[in-house]
Amino acid sequence: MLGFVLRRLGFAVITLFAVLTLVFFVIRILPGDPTLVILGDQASAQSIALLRERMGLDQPVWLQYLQFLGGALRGDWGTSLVSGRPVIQEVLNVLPHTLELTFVALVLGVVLGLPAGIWAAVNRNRIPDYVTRIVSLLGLSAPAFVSGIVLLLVFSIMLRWFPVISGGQGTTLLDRARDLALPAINLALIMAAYVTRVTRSSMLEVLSQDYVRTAMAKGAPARAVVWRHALRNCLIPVVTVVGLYLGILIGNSVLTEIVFNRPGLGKLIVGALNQRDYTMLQGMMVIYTLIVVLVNLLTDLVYGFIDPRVQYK
Amino acid sequence: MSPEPVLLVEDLRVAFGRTEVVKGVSFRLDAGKTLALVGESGSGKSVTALSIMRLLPERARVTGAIRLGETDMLALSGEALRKARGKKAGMIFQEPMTSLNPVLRVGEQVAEALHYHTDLSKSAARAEVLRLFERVRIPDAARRYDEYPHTFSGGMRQRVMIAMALACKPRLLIADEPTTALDVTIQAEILDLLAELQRETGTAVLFITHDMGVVAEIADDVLVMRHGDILEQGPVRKIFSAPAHDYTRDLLAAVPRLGDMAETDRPVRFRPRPAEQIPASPRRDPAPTPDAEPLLSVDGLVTRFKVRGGMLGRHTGNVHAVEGVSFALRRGETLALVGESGCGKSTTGRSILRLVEPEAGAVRFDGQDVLKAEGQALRTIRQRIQMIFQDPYGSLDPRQTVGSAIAEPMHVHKIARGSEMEDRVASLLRRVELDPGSATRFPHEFSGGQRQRICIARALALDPALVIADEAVSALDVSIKAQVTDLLLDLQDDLGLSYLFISHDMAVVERISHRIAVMHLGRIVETGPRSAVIGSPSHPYTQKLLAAVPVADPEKRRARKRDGVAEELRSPIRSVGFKPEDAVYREVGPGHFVMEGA
Amino acid sequence: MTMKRIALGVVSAALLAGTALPALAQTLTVAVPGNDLATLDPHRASATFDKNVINWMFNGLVRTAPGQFQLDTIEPDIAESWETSEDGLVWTFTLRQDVLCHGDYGPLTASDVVYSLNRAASPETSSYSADYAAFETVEALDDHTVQITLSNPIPTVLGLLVPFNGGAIICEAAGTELGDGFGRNPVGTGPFAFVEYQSQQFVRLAANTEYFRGAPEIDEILFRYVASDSSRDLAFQSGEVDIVNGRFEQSWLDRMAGLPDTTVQVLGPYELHQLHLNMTQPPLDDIRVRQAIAHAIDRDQLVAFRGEMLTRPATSVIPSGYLGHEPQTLLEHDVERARELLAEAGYPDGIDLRTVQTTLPAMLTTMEVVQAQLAEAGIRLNFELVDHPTFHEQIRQDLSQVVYYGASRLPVADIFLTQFFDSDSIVQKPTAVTNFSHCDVADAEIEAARTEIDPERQAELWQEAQRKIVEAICAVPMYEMGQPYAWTNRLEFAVPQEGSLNLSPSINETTRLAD
Amino acid sequence: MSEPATTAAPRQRNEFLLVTGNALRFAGRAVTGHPTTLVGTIVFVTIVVLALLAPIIAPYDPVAQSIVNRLQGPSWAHWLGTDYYGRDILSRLLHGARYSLVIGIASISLAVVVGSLIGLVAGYFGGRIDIVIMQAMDVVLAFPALILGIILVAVLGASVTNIIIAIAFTAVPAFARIARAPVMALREREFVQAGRALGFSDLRIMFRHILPNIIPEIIVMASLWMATAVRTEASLAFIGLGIAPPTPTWGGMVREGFENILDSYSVALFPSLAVLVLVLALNLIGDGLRDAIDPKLGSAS
Repeated sequence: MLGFVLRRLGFAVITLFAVLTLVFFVIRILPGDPTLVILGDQASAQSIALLRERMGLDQPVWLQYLQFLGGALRGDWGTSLVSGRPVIQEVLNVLPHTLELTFVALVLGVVLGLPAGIWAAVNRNRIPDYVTRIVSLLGLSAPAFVSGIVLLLVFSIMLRWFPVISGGQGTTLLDRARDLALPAINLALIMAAYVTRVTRSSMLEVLSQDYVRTAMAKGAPARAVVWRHALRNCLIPVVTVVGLYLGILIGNSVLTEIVFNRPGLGKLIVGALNQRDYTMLQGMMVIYTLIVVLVNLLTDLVYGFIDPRVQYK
Repeated sequence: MSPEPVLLVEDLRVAFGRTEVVKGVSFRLDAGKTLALVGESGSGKSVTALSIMRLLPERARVTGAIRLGETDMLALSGEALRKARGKKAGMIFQEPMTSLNPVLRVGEQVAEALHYHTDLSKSAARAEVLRLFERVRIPDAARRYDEYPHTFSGGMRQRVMIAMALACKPRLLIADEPTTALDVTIQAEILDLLAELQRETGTAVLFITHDMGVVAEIADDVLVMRHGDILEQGPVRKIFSAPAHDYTRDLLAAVPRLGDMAETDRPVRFRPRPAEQIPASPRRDPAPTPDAEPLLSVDGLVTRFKVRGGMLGRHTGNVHAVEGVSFALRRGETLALVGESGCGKSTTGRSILRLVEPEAGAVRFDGQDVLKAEGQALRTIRQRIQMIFQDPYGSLDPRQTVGSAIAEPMHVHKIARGSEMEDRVASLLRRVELDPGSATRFPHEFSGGQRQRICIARALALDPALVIADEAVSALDVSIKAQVTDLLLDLQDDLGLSYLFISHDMAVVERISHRIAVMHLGRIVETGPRSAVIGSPSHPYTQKLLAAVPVADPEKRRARKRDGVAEELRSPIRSVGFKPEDAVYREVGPGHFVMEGA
Repeated sequence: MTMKRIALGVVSAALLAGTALPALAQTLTVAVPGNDLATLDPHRASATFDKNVINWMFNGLVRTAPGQFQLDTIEPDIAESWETSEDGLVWTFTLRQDVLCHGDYGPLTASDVVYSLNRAASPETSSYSADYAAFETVEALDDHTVQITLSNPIPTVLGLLVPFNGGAIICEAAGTELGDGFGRNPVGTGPFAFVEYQSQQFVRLAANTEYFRGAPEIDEILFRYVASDSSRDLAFQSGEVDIVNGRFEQSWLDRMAGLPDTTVQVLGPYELHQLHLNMTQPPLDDIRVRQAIAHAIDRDQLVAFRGEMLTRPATSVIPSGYLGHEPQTLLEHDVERARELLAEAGYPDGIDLRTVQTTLPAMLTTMEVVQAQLAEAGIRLNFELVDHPTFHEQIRQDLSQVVYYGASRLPVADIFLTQFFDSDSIVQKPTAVTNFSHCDVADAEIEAARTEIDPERQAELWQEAQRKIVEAICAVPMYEMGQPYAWTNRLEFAVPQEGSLNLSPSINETTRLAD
Repeated sequence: MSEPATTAAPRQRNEFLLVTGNALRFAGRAVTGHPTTLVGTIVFVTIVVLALLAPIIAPYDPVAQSIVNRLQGPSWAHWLGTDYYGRDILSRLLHGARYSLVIGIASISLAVVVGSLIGLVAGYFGGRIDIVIMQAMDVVLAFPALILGIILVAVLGASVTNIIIAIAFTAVPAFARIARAPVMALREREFVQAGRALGFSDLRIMFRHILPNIIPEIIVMASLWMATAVRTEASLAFIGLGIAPPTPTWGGMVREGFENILDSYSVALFPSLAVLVLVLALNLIGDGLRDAIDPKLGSAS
C-alpha cells in the first residue's frame, strides 16, 4: 500500500509539473498588468517600468519560467506581487478556513445525503422518493449565492440565530461553530444533493444484486439487508462522487466565502486574479492541484476500506 | 407415500402485470427426495422456485397454495415471512460469483443465517460455521472463515452457499441451477456433495435445471415445464425410459450422450438432415483431405499476459495462458479444443486471429505466415478466418440492423455493394435458415438461437475457409443447441469449411469434431481422433474430465469415487523468469498423442 | 482512522488560527465592498479602500479641515506654520514638537519629514513621484524646521502636503526598518495606529493614546472587507457594522435612510464620470459624430438613474469645486439633432462603436443606461466585456473607441487636465497617463497655467483650456458622483462630514460612539 | 424465391429511420413512463415554446429602459415587476430563456462532443494512452470550474460564444470520465471483438459500434449537466463575467436580482424561480431517461 501511495505521489509530481507549466503560460497570456494594479491609474510610465524591472517581468517569458521552476524545486513559491509577502504564507493564512469550511460541509453533505438517498431508494417511486428527489434538485439548481442570501435573510435577519459576517474570529468552539454554521450549510446543500442522487441510484442498483436476494433468502430483516448488505456495496460510487465533487466544492466555496464574508482560498484566488498577481496565482494553482491529487488518492484508499477486492498494487 | 410432504404446491400461478408466467403448477416433495424441475429458459421454473421463498418482486401476483410443512408460505408477511426464509427452506442460486456479498467475510455471511434463526452466541455460531464448512469440504476452514468471497473459486463459493442454505437445518433445499455456471469437473463435485448431504440430513431438494444429464444424475422425480405449464411429471426412470410428451422426447433427443458415437470418426448430426436439403452436388469434397498441406498449422504458440504489481507497476509475473501449443487443421476438418475455464482454449483461438498478440510460435494459414502479416495481408487473412463467439446477445451490435451487421464486413472488405449486397444478405440469411425479411430488424427482436444464426451468416459473408467457433453453442438451450450444431455441420458439408471448435461441452464436441485436443493449464495434454480420445482417454486430466460429464441416463448413474476434499484450480500465473519445460508427447495410437508427466 | 485524525487536525488548526483579543467596549466597525487590502503604504496605495484606512493613521505637514476636502480649507497639521518666498519657490515649515510616531518609533522630527517627502518623490518607492517632480530639495534646517525648494512654480504646493498620497508623513525609522513590509505594517502619527490585519477579513486599528491632539474617544476601529453588497447591508441592519460604504445608487441611500437610527451621507470629493472619445479613430474623428454622441447623452436621466442625492450633472471636463473649475455650456440632450448630425456626417443608418467595458457593477450599470440612450440616436455601442484589470490594460492600448472613466484627483484643475487632456498623456506614449481621447487642443493653455504665478491669469488659462476641450468634444462629461455612506446615529462627529480626500469619513480623536 | 430487389439507398435510410424510430419510441416510453418525467417534459417543452415565441408574446421590449419605473413590484402593467433599469422582468425572462437554453444546450453539446471523443479514445485504446489522457483531464479537473471559467472569460472576453466555451471547458473532463467507463466495458463486449475479428478498423469500431451504444447514457448525463451549465452561467455572472448587457440571460438576471434583493424581492425571486423550474424539469427528464435506460434500475428489479 505504501508503494501504491508513493507511486501515486510520483504521478502527482508529473501532474503538478504539467499544471505549473500550463498555469504559468496561461497566466501570462491573460490580458491585464499587475503593475497597473499595484501602481494605480495615475502611475507614470517610468514607475511602471521600474516596477516591472523589480518584479522581473521585463525578462523573457522563458527565463521567468526557468526561474520560477528553479524556485519551485527549492520549495520557494516566490512572494506575492501585490502584498510582497511569501505566497506560502498568504495561502497558509487562509487555508485553515477553507479546510474547516469544506470539511464540515462535506461531513454535513454526507450525513444529510446518504440517509436521504437510501430512504428514496428503499421507497422508490413513492412519496419519500419524490420528495427527496425534488429537494435534492433544489440543492443542485440553486447557485451558492442564491441559497446563501436566502439563508442570511432567514437565519440572520429574521431569526437572528447567526451573525451575518461569519468572519471566523470566534475564540471558543461555540463561537466558531456559530460562525461556521451558515456557510457550511450553504456549501453542504450542493454536496448533499449530489450525494443523495448518487446514493439513490447506487442503492437501487445494489438492491437488485444477487447477494441481496441471498441475504433475503437466509431470512435477513429488511434493515439488515439495507444497512449490513447493501450500504457498503453502494458506497463506492458515493465515494467517487464525493471525491469528484470535493474539488467542485472547493471551487464553489468562493461564492460562499463572498456571501458570508469568510476568508478562504476562493477569495484569495479571485483576488489574485483581479490583481493579476502572477506568483500568487501560480502558488494557488499548485495548492488546488495538490488538493485534488490528495483527494483522488484518499478516494482510492477509501475504496480499499470499503471493498476488500480492491488491492493496491 | 410418506404422511406429510415437505413441500406441497397447489395450482401455483404467478403473473407479472397481465402476463402469466406460471400457469397452475402443482407438485409435492417428500423428505429425503430430490425433485428436478426441468425446462428451458422462459419455462417458469425459476419463478416457481423464487415464489416458494417469496423472493419475487412486489409487483408479481402469486396465487394458489405453497405449504412448507405446516406453513402456508403465501399467507406469511413481515417478520413471520423473514423467520420462515432460511429456517424452513434454504436456497442456493445459479451464479456463485455474485450471490455472495463481496464486502463481507465469508464465514460471517454464513454465521448471519444462524444469528437470525437461533440463539447461538457469536463463538458458538463460529464453531458451527466451521463445522458446516468442513461438511461441505472447504479445506482450511478456520482460515477461510475470515476471507472475502473474491478469494474463493466458483466451486468453493457454491459450497459456501450450500453451507449457508443448510445452516439452520431446513427441511427443504431449493437449488436453482446451482451447477450451470461451473466447470464440469466442479459440477460433478458439487452434485456429489449435495447427494451426500441429502443422505446425511434427509433434506428434501428441489433442483431446478435445464440439463437432462444433471437430472439423470440426481433426481428421484422429474417435472418438465414449458411456458409456465407442467407438461409431464413422474419418477426419473419413467421419464427417461418412456417420456409421454413430445417436448420431453425432444429434450431427451437433444441431450448428447457421451460414448454413443464410438463407431464413427465422422461428425454426427443430432437429427438426420432432411433429404431435400442435401444439395445434389456438394460444392466441395466434404471429407477432410488427410494428405494435403493442412489449412492451418499452429506450432509452439505461446501467449502470456503480463501481471503488474508493486511500486511503479513493475512487471512481476505472467499468466501463461497458452504455452507451446501445436496442432494442425485440415480442410473440411473440425478440431475441437476442449478444456475447462482458464485452460487457454479461447486465448488460443484469439491468438490465431491476433486479437491478442502471441509471444512466440508460428501460425500458418493456407501457406501464409499469420503472425508476420501486416496491413492488407492481415486483412485478407482475417477475411478468410472467421470467428463465432459464445454470447449471441453480446456479439451483435444492439444498435445495428441484422442486415447491416451482415453487410458491414462485405462493405469493409469491398466485396459487394448496392443491390448485389442486398442479394447476398438475403441469401446468407436463407443459408442459415432465417427469413430474408429479418434484415431490417434489430438483434433484440430475435431469440438466442436465431442470433447465433445471424452471427454465423455474418461470418459466412466473407466466404471464409476456417471458422473459429468459440463456445458457439454453449449458451443456448439444449434444443436450440442441437439445431445450431446441425446447421454448422450442414455448412461444413456444403461449403467445405474447417472448424476450430472451442468448447467445454464434451457432448457437443463428441458430435461435431473429427479430432479433439484437450487443453489444461495452457497446454494440450492429449490430442487425437475423436473416437480415440473419448473412447480411451490416456491423460489423467482427460480421464477426469470425461468422468465428470453427466450422463443422461439414470440407469447409468455411476458410483463416483469420492475423495472428499475439493481441488482448487491450479493457477497459470508464474514469475517473470519462469521457463516452462518443453512438453513431450507420446503416441498411444494412430494420431493420438498424450503429454508426458504432469 | 486516518480520516479522523485528519479531521481533528483540520479542526484544531482552524481553532488555533483564531485570534484571542479581548473584546473592547468601544469598537467602531466599518464595512467596505472590498475583497482584501493591497497595501497600507500611503505612497503606494491607489485603491479606495486602502486610502480609507490610511485616512485615520497619518498626518501631513498640513491638512484639509476635518470633514472637508477643498484645498481652501487647508490648516496646519504637523507643521505649526509656514512661510513662502516671493517667487513661491522656497517653502519653510515649522513643525510641532509633540508629534510621536506610532509604536516605539519615538518623536517625529524634521529628518523624518525630509525622508518621507523624498520617499514620495522617488519612483522606486512611490506611485505619486511625478507629482513631486518640481521638488528640487527638501532639507531639515533644524530638528523642527523643513525647507522645500522648487525648481519651478507649481499650481499647488500645500495640496501636495496634505495627508493624501505622497503627502502622508512616514516616520523614517519605521520606513527604513520595515522596507517593503511597510505596506502591511504601516507606522504613522495619526489618531489611530495599526494593530493587525487578517487576509480578506479586516484591518484592526487601535486608538493612539499619545496622539498630539489628544487621545481618541473610540478605542478601536475594525475595518472589514465585505464584498457582497447584500451581506454588507444585512450586517449593518443587524447591528454588526456601524459604518457602511454603500452602493452607488439612490435606491441604496433611500433604503438605508429608512432604517432606524441611521444617517445617510454622500461624501466628496465628487468623481467626474465622462465618456472619452478616441478622436483619431473613424467615425469619431468627425466632430459631428462626437457632437451627435454629446447630444444623445441625457445627463438628467443619468442623474435620476444614479440618484439625485448621490450625483449631480457634470458642468465641465473637470469636476466642480476644483481650483480652476469653470462651468461650461455643454450640448443639450437632443436626439433629433444627434440623428441629423450623424446623417450630415454620412451615417444616416447610425454607427457602431466598440467599447471595452469593465464588469465592475457600478460602472457597467451606468454604461447600460448610456448604451440605451445612444441607441435612441442610432448609435450602437457594442460592449467588449472584460474584467477590471483587463479593462485598464486595454483602454491604455487604444482598444476602446469610447472609454468610460470616472475619476477624482487632487482638487486642482491642472492635475485633471494634464492627466486626461494634455497630449503628453496620450495613451501609448512613453509619457502616457490617461488621455484616452488623444485630445491635444488645449496643450498650450494647460502648460502655461501650470507655471503661472498670477492666480487670475492662471484661472483664465484653465478656463480657456476647458472651453477648448468641451468644444472639441474630446470627452462628454456626464455626472459627478460622491461616496455613499451610512452610519449609525450612535456615531457622533464633532464637525459635519462633507468629504475627505481619502474618501472615508474623518474619524479622529473627536469622534464618539455612544453606547 | 427471390426477394424483390430494393436499392441500397432506401435501405440505408430505412435503417436510419429504424434507429431513429427506436430512439424516439424509447424516449417516448421514458417520458410517458413516469408522471414525474412527464411533468418534466411538459415543463421543458413549455419553456422552449415560450422562448421561441418570446418576440411575439413578450409584453415589452426586453432591453427598453424606463428609469422612472425602476424596481417596481408585480402589477397589472408589469406582471412580474420591473428591474433595476425599469425593464419588464417577464419580457426579459421570456427572451432570456432563449439565451439560457442556447447557452445550456450549446455548452453541454460542445462538452459532450469533445468529452466523449476524449473518453472514447482513452477508454478504447486503454494503457498508456488512457493514462496520459486521463491525467490531462485530472489536470483540467484540478482547476476549480468557476476559477477556470473566470480565467477563460478573462482571456477570451465575455460573449455568448465565449461563455459557452468556458462552461463547456469546465464540463469536458466530466464527460470524458462519463464516456470512458462504458467504453471500457463495451471494449470487452463480444461484438467489438467480433468487429476486430471481421477486420474492421479501430475507427470504424469506435464510431460505428461503440459510440452509438454510449450515446444514450451520455444524453442522460447531458440532461443532468444542463442544470449545472445554467447554474455555472449564473455563478459566472455573479463574479461579474456574464454576457454583455443588455442581453437578458437568466443567470445574469439572478445575479442582478440578488444585487437588488433588498430593494425589491421580485427582481430576485422570479429569475431564480425560472432557473429552478428549468433545472428541475431537466433533471426530471434526465432521471426518467436514466431509469428507462438502465435495465437494472428498471421494472425488472
